[in-house]
Formats: sequence, structure tokens, C-alpha cells
Amino acid sequence: MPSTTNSAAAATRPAMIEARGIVKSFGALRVLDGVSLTLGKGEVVAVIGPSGSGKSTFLRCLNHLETIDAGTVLIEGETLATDEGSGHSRYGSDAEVRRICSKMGMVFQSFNLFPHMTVLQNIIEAPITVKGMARDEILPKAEELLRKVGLLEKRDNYPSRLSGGQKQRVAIARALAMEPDIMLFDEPTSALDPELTGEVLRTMRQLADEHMTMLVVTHEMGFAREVAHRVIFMDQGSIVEEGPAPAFFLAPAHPRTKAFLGQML
Amino acid sequence: MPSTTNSAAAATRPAMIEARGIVKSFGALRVLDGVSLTLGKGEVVAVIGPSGSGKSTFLRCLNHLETIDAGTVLIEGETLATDEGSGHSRYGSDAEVRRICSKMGMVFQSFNLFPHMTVLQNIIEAPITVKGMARDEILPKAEELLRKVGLLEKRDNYPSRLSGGQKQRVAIARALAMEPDIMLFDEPTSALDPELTGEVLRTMRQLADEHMTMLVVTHEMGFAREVAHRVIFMDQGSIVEEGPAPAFFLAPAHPRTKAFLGQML
Amino acid sequence: MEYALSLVGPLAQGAQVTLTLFFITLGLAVPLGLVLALARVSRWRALSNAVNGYIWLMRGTPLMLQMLFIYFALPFVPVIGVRLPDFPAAVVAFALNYAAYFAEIFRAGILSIDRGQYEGSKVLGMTPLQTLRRIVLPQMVPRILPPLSNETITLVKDTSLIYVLALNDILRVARGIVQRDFTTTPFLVAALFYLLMTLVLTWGFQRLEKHYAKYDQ
Amino acid sequence: MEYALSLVGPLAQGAQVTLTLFFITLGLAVPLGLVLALARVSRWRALSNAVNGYIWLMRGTPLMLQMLFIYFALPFVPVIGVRLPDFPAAVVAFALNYAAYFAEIFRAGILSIDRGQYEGSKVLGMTPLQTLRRIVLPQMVPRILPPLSNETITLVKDTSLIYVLALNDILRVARGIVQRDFTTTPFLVAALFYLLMTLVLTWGFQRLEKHYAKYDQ
Amino acid sequence: GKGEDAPQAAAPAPAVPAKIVVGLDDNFPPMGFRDEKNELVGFDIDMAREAAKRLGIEVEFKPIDWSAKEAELNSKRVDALWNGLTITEERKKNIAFTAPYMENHQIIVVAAASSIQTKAELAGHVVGAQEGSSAVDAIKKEAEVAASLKSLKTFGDNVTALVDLSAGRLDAVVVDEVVGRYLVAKRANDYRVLTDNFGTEDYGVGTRKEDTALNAKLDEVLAAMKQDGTAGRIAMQWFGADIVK
Ligand SMILES: Nc1ncnc2c1ncn2[C@@H]1O[C@H](COP(=O)(O)OP(=O)(O)OP(=O)(O)O)[C@@H](O)[C@H]1O
Ligand SMILES: Nc1ncnc2c1ncn2[C@@H]1O[C@H](COP(=O)(O)OP(=O)(O)OP(=O)(O)O)[C@@H](O)[C@H]1O
Ligand SMILES: [Mg+2]
Ligand SMILES: [Mg+2]
Repeated sequence: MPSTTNSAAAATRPAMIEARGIVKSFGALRVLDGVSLTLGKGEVVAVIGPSGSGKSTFLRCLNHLETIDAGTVLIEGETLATDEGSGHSRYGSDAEVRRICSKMGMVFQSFNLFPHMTVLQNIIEAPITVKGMARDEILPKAEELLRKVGLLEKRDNYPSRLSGGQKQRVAIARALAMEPDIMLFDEPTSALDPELTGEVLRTMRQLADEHMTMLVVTHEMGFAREVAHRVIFMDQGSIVEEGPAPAFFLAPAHPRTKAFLGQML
Repeated sequence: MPSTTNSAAAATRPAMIEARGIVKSFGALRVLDGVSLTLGKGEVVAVIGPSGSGKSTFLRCLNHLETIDAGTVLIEGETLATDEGSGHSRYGSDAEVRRICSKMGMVFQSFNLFPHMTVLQNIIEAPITVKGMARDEILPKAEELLRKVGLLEKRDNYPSRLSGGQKQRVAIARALAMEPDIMLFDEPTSALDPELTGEVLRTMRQLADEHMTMLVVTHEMGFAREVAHRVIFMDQGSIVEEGPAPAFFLAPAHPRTKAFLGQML
Repeated sequence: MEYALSLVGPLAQGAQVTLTLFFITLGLAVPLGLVLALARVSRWRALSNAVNGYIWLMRGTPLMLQMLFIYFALPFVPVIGVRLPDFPAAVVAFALNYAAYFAEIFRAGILSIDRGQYEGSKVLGMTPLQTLRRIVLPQMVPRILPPLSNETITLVKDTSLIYVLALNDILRVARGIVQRDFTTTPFLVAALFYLLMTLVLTWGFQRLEKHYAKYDQ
Repeated sequence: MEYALSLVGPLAQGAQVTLTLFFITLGLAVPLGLVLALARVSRWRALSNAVNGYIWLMRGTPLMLQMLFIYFALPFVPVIGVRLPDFPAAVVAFALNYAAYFAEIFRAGILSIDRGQYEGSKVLGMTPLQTLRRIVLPQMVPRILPPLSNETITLVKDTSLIYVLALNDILRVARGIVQRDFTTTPFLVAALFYLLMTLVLTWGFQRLEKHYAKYDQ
Repeated sequence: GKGEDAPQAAAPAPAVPAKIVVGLDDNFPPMGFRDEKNELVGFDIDMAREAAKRLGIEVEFKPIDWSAKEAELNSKRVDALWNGLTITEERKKNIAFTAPYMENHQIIVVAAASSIQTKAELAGHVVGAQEGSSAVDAIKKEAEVAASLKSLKTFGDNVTALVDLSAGRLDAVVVDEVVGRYLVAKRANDYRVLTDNFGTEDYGVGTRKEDTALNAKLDEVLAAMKQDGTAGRIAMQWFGADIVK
């Protein structure tokens, strides 16, 4: 059920994310070796690839959790980082970077919930502190999000009292509470059981219908196949192959992709 | 390819794990409500179920990470805990409990690697300290295990330098280095991509052939179907349904199981 | 026993001096220490090194000498030289000295916060200051409570150093009576005063620890 | 200047007393503090409470009074009463006192270790002692280095309290020369001595911190 | 510990012990202090050495914290207090004294430029002294002068008090003559000593009340030293004048 109308519309307006030639090294290890990607409004793109191929790093470079060594990143037409050929791309002021990055929400592999806050407090913290919303204003919305992820009855628990799956669902609700235009997911379902993966996927599909742009690193081939419009296969810091979701799985072109998909159970 | 010969053989010898009527509460919350399970030598059992159903807690009760409130646990015919009807089951001395539990290895959802040790040190630590093995003795074995999980070149890295998938593979190698008779896995593949899941599954299948008994909590239905001899479905602290792997997936009997499996993508 | 009771009055006067110095020092040194700790972990090298030097100087010399310096030598220093009366001089010396110790404790607390917490806050759009106030400080406080309680209790007893400026804290009052009456009872009564003050502090810190334990595993 | 140099000899003799007390105290108080910390976090309630009381008493009264007690009053206490010479009395008082402070630091370190580390060790069959030695201590040391350095540096300067037993540590030697020559230069030279000792300690602790930083994020 | 005490406790009036320990404040020039070589020297040291030689006993000097002198004596860690110890009625209750061997005045030191000339002019001014010293007792003994002072500040030692006098926070310092003149001589340009003083006191050697034999022997030997001029010679050496009594 991928929709191509959205990606077609993207051509006329500035792309939600436009990354060109991103290079990132950790010491001697070149983790990203010139990665480029354009995301249109409402597009859902899945990133797959073997462990250590740089998927997480790529995501972290898009929202300034890592600074890039070379390349350009534009978010909704605004420049986050420009290549200056000096070994380090140039970023704007801290406030500028924060403003541009605030258009993206992110869900981590390791949750990163705030352990000193209850589930509800985790969700309402940023809307209140960052957006200056009133408690009364955000509360109904937070509860609706908790209901969506099936954790309303855990609203007053602390994260340490939750199972892994529960933690990840809170993390997703927390990111959505900021109403970002773009959502970055780093293996959001890896700690969820199939039942709840289904719930989260429904939520994500709903977001896509509301023109939410999503970039999802995932090991869940089912998700990539069913929900993503486009699939990107990364290996050793480069994009090896990409294509529209069903075609990609039916007829992978590159031998590396073939080998990877062939090993799936 | 489940083999029934192993489970048949188990009937004549003492069961590897025999748990009867395990009850465990956290405060007012009854997380396990009389769970019983018998594992024969070489059997591979998958535990599936929704989040919060008590799967992790059940595993933790088997190797004394949680003390049970009622019920009996026998490991290879030796009593770990006996029900005394007093609201707390009786355990033996610390040394006795440690001796019995040392027959089980465990791989956690959250890795629990030792951050102050390199990958190699993580693996050789317990064999040297607990078993008193010489470094020379354990080193080739540790390297072989690292090769098996595809991380030999990371042997001198610290865990903080590894990606999630890499960490989990080290955790598995570390548990295997102690040569346990039984392995407990709590979602061992949830942070691994399909390619590496395949590698780990091959390792686990090989272990099964060497008569390793395994109890695996997992969200990977593919794994449950292909590798497990038996599948157990837990919900709200009880075992709702169990059966041999292929039959279980083809014809689930209980409506709760049907609903759960139906929601898988 | 009656004698011991007769000592309570004069010693309570000494305790008042002790407690006044204690609370004023705490009120000044804690915020100053936090600012120093932040400067110390900042990426701005020059600032970090300057603070490192300051901490070394303050922890590196006895508080008694610092107090004598501020009292006697500061008036002769050009530009910043002021002639402070005895109690204000003691307050300045104590605050500057304890801020250095608190700074090191706060630094440890800041460094103990998981990197994921900073990343989690950052992707939610929080500024560094908001992250500090809402995420780092609340998580840091429970972890630094034990060393903080150590340092605070040390402060209660360090206040007795103001005897060098001829101020009558509790220990000095006790010593005076010991010399006058040729008996060590005043020391025992003074010890009870200290125990009482420490008891209140310890109780307060343990309540704080319990309070913060609620979200911990 | 020549005068200042002439002071180095006598002050160095004082520094020797200071350093001897410092090292002996450290050598006794650190292991004792670790044992106390373990007793404090143990599940055995009576033991934990007893240690809690001990820590309160030791942190709750001035070290000076404790030293006077051990020197003057202990000989009259039945059973445990011994008449200690001045230096051994100081050593006992310092070790007992500092062990209490170290215990609280170690306790904080022990509590900062993630529960998963204990579980990881337990399922590998490690005994509590092995877990302590191989897993908890090595991870705890880097975290407690800053408060430990605070306390150690405090100790260097606290050693000057042995003046109440009329032992000639560096500060007392300096004070004696000040009385004799009616000049404050000896204090400045003494401050340099302290700075030097602290510099060495700070440098050592920072090396340790760097050493342990290697596996941290 | 007990075994050591036993002989003294068992024999009530024993002979003088073969060795005595003299407690002193080694920061009290010129009575007892450390020279450039860090060795104990001073008037009282020389006096005690001479006395011990004549008694044919050994003497050991033990620096003590002067404010703990009674406890040191009582716990038998020292046998005599010999360091410009003023004889007072209060102290006589707890300590046995020898006959006075020297006279001491509580002098008043002011800044060289000060307008204060007499004891009466101290009224309304801030006066400093060493904590626990006989200067404090001497001031308190003259009740109306004490009452007229703006305040009396007591310092850990005389030098701090004199420095605070230089700093202008004090108007006068009351101090033992022996130490006061010694210190003022070091900075003759800064200070002035008034002719008025806070009275005369006697220095004596303090012993435990039960050690009557030691006390008696010390009296004997001190008298002999005065008689044959030895004490006077020692005084000349330290004070430049024969001020023994
Ligand atoms: N801070 C860092 N310092 C050094 N090396 C790093 C750092 N972070 C990641 N790496 C290395 O960079 C490579 C890519 O890591 P990354 O986390 O992006 O992989 P990934 O594709 O997300 O893998 P996984 O699927 O296992 O999460 C890995 O080899 C990893 O060891
Ligand atoms: N230490 C604890 N104290 C209180 N409640 C707990 C504790 N540990 C787990 N729980 C609760 O017990 C229930 C079962 O948790 P458990 O971790 O066993 O679930 P699970 O089946 O493993 O879930 P998941 O698939 O999300 O890991 C959950 O509701 C959880 O919140
Ligand atoms: Mg990743
Ligand atoms: Mg679980």
C-alpha cells in the first residue's frame, strides 16, 4: 500500500530532508562515505542493512547528534550544514541549529527516557519547557498518545518499573508529543512484540496520512515491505541500493542486497 | 526441522528444568500466576506473548534473579526452590544455589556487558575467576566464540564503542564461554538485524545438536517456528497455550493466541 | 550534671556563631560551586583551565591561612584590596574555599549522567540550560548526596577555624571554659552540640536520599 | 628571599610529620572505609544500623575532640583503655575518623553501579566477593575519584590538627617561627609546601581519571 | 598503661624520680622556642637543665599544647610545667607551685602613632590579648577598666593580636612582659609600650600536688641557683638584664 502521490508532490516543494555527500569518520574509521538522500513530504523511507553499516550514525548526522565532516544537510529547505571543503561542514548558530532540528522528532534504540520522571511527565516535559505550553493544554494530548500506545494505566509509573517494550512505546509517545514534521526512528520496534509492533505501525501509518515524513532504521523486513514507500539498503557506510518498497524486495539488483535479503528467515 | 527424538529421551532421565506452580508478585501486581514447565535435555522451547505478560520475570525466576513466592524449581533433578506454603519458597545455601544456577547461562535483553573490560576480557572473565581456568586455556576458545559471532576484529574494543547488535553478540559469546548445560535467552535477537540473526540462529541450532537445552523468550516468530521444538504462549502471568512449533502456528487453539498471532505482519 | 547544664547557655551562644557562619557559607558556596563546575566541564579550554587552577589553589592551601590572608593581607593588595571586619572576612574565605570543594562534587555528578540523557533532551529541542535544570540536576542530586553530606558535615566542624580571627564559635567557647574551670566537661557538652547539629544534617540528607530513591531501581 | 630559603629546612621537617601521618591514615582508613561501606549496604539490618551510628558519631564530632579523647580520656575507659603516645593516638583518631568519610564515598560508588552488572555477574556464577572485586570496584573507582580526591586533599590539611597534641607538623612549625621572628613569611612558605603536596595529589588523581576514562563514552 | 602508673601510686612519698618530663609551649619565645636549627632553646629550658643537673636527674622536654597543660600534667604525660607559668589562686587549687623564680608584668602595647598614653585612656577602645593567657585574667581583675573597654578580643597567639594592632582593628594589646618586649623589640618602629601595666605576677614551676618530694627539691635547687648567681647569668643571656626574683 505505498502511495506515490506524496513523493510526486515533493518535487514541486522543498524536500523535507535533503542530504548530499555526507562523510563521517570516527578516528580512522570512515563510518559514512558520501551518503545522499532526499525525502519528500509525507514520504516513509526504511533504511536496512547489516550491523555496523552506519545506519544509526546516518540518522544521528541528520539531527546534529553527530557533526559531519563533509556534505550538506537541508531540512525543509533550510540549511543545517554546508560543505566548506575544510574537513568539517559549517553549522549555523546554536539557536539556529536547534530551531531547524526541532522539526525532527527522534526515537532511539536505547529509549533514553528520563528516569526521574513518570511516564506522563516524560511526555509533557518538552512541550511545557520548550514550547511553553500550559499543562492543561498538553495533558489531554499526552493522555491520548498514551492510550494510542496502550500505556494509559502506566502514566504514573517510573521508567525503571516498565518492561523494555513498554519503555520504547513511551519514547515514541514522547517524541510525537512535540508534533514534529519529520520523525526519525532508530529501530523503534526492535524491543516490541508483534502485537504491539502492529499498534505502533498503525500509529505510524496514521501519521503518514497526516503528511508526516518518516525515516526509519529497522530490522523488521515486514515493516519495510508493508509501510515504507521506499527502501534504502546501506552497507559499509554507503547506500548500495534503493527502490520502491515492493519492487525492492521482489527483485534486488545488487549482489550484496541479494545476499542480505537471502539470509532472512 | 524440530526433532522429537530429544524430547522423547527426556522422559527417562531427570528433566533439565522442572518448574511447578511458580507464583511471583511485585507488590500488589501478580506477575506470575502458577506457571509450570518441564524442559527435557536438548529441547529448545520458545516463549512468546504480549509485552508485560511476565516472560522475562519467568526466566529470571528460574535462575534465582528473582525469588519466587510459591512453587518448586528443579534443575537437572536438583532442587533449587521448594514450595513450603509460607508465601516464600525455600532455597538452599548461597553456595548451593550458585552451584545449581551455574548450569544455566543467560543472555539479557539489555546485554549487561562489563563496560570496563574489552570484548575479549568480558568473555574470559568468568571462566578464569569462577572456573579457575588458565588464560592460555580459555583464550583459543574465546577467540573461536568471537569468530562464530563475527566479532573477532572487535576483541580489543570496549563495549561503549560497539553498536547495539555487536553488544548483544558479545553477550551471547560470554554466556557460551561458561559452557552451560542450559541456556536462557531473553529476546537475544531483538537488537540484531536479519543477517546476524541468521548467524546466531545457526550457532544456537548447532548448540541444540550438542544437546544444549534452551529456553528462549522471543518476539521473532520466524525463530520460534523454525528452531524451537515447542512454543509456549504466555499472557497475564499464565501459560495460555503450548504445543509443538509448526502445529502451534498453523492451528492455535485459544482465542487469545489467535488474536496475538493474527496481528503479526 | 548541674554544672554541665550551666554550660549550655554560653555554648549555645557559640553555636549561634557556628550556625550563622555555616548557613551563610552554604548559601554562597553551593551556587558558586555549581557555576565553577559548569565552567570546569565547559568546552572553552581557557575557562576550564582557569577554574582548575582556582580549585587547586583553594583546595591546596589550608583554610586557616586563606582566612588570615583575607583578614590581614587583602587590605594591602592593590585594586581589590578591602579591609574586611572579622566575620565578613571569615565568610568570604569560607565561601571561596568551599565553593572549590562543591565544584568538584558537582562535576562528578554532571559527568555521571548518561550521554543518552543529553541526546534525548537535545532531540526534544531543549537548550543546554533547560537540559541542565530539568534533566541533569534532578538526576545528579541523588547521586551526589553522600559526598555532599560529607562536605557539609565537614563544614559544620571547620567553622571552628574562625578562632584565628578571635571569633567565639562553640569550640572556642568550650576551650575557654576548660581553661577557666580546669575540667574537660565543656568539651563533652560541645561534642553533644556537634552531634546534635550533625544528627539534624544527617537526618535531612537521608530523607533526601529516600525521597530520590523512588525512581531508582 | 634568603630568609625564606632558611625556613625550608625546619618546614621540611614539619612536612615529614605531616606526610607520615597522611600516608599512615590513608593506608588504614581506605580499607576500613571499604569494609564499613559494605557493612552499611548489607542486608543485615543490625550491622547496617551499627555502622550508620558509627559514621554519625565520627562525622558528628570534631576530629580535634576525638583526638583529645583518645589521648587523654581513653586511658581511663575500662577494658579497651590504653595509654597511647602522642603520634599513635593521632594515627588512631585520624584513621577511625577518615574511615567514616571514606565509607560514605564508597557507599555512593557501590550504589551507582547498575543492577544489570550484578545480574550479569550472578548468572556467570560469580560470588558476591568476586563481583565486588572484579566488577563493582573497578567500575566504582573512576566514579568516586572526584570526591575521593576532595577528601584526600582535606586530609593533607587536616593533619595540622595534631597541633593539639603538640606534634610539630608543618603548620605548627610555621606558627612557631612566626612567633619567634614576628614575620608572616613562614606562612607563605608553608602555603607553598601545601600547594606542592596538593599539586602532586591532584596530578595523581587526574592521571587516574584519565586512565579510567578510556572505556567511558 | 596501669603497670607504669603503679610504682608512683603505691609509694605515697617517694624520692625524686630519676627522670622528669617537663611540659612546655615551644612557641613561647624567649622562655621556650625553637631556634633556626629547630632545636629547643630559651630561658626556661636553660633553667630546667641547670636544675636537673644539680639534682642529678635526667630531664626531657615535651612540647605540649599550652591550653591542655593541666590535662597533660594530670594524665602523667609530663611531670612539671615550666614555661612562664603564672602563679594564680585559681591554678593553686589544682597545681602545686614552687616559690616564684621570676616576676612578670602585664604590659600594654599600642601602635607607635597612637594617642593612648595611660591605662585609663583605654576606655572605649578595642583591646586584644592571647586566649587563656594571664593577660586576660589580669584585665578582668581590674573590673572597672574591663567594663570601660569597647571590647576585649582574644586571639590564638600574641603575634596575631599584634598584627591586628598594626592593621588598625585593635587599639591596644595586653601581653606578658617577657614575650611582649621580645616581640616589640623586633618591630621597634611600629609599637610603643605604656608605662602603666595590668599588675605584677610571679612565675613558678608547676607540679602535681601529690609529687611533694619533687616540688620540695625544685624549691631547694632554685633557691641555690639564685644565691650563687647562676640564675642571674642565664637571665642576662636571654633578657639582657638580671630579672630573676
Ligand atoms: N562514538 C563512536 N566512536 C567510534 N566508533 C563508533 C562510534 N559510534 C559508532 N561507531 C562505529 O561505527 C560503526 C557504525 O555504527 P552504527 O551504530 O551507525 O551502526 P548500525 O548500522 O546502526 O548498527 P546496528 O544495526 O548494530 O545498530 C560501527 O562499526 C561502530 O562500532
Ligand atoms: N521489579 C519490578 N517491580 C515492579 N513491577 C515489575 C518489576 N519488573 C517487572 N514488573 C512488571 O511486571 C510485568 C511483567 O514484566 P516482564 O518484564 O516480565 O514482561 P515481559 O513479558 O518480559 O515484557 P516485554 O516483552 O515488554 O519485555 C510488567 O507489567 C512490569 O511492569
Ligand atoms: Mg544502530
Ligand atoms: Mg521482557
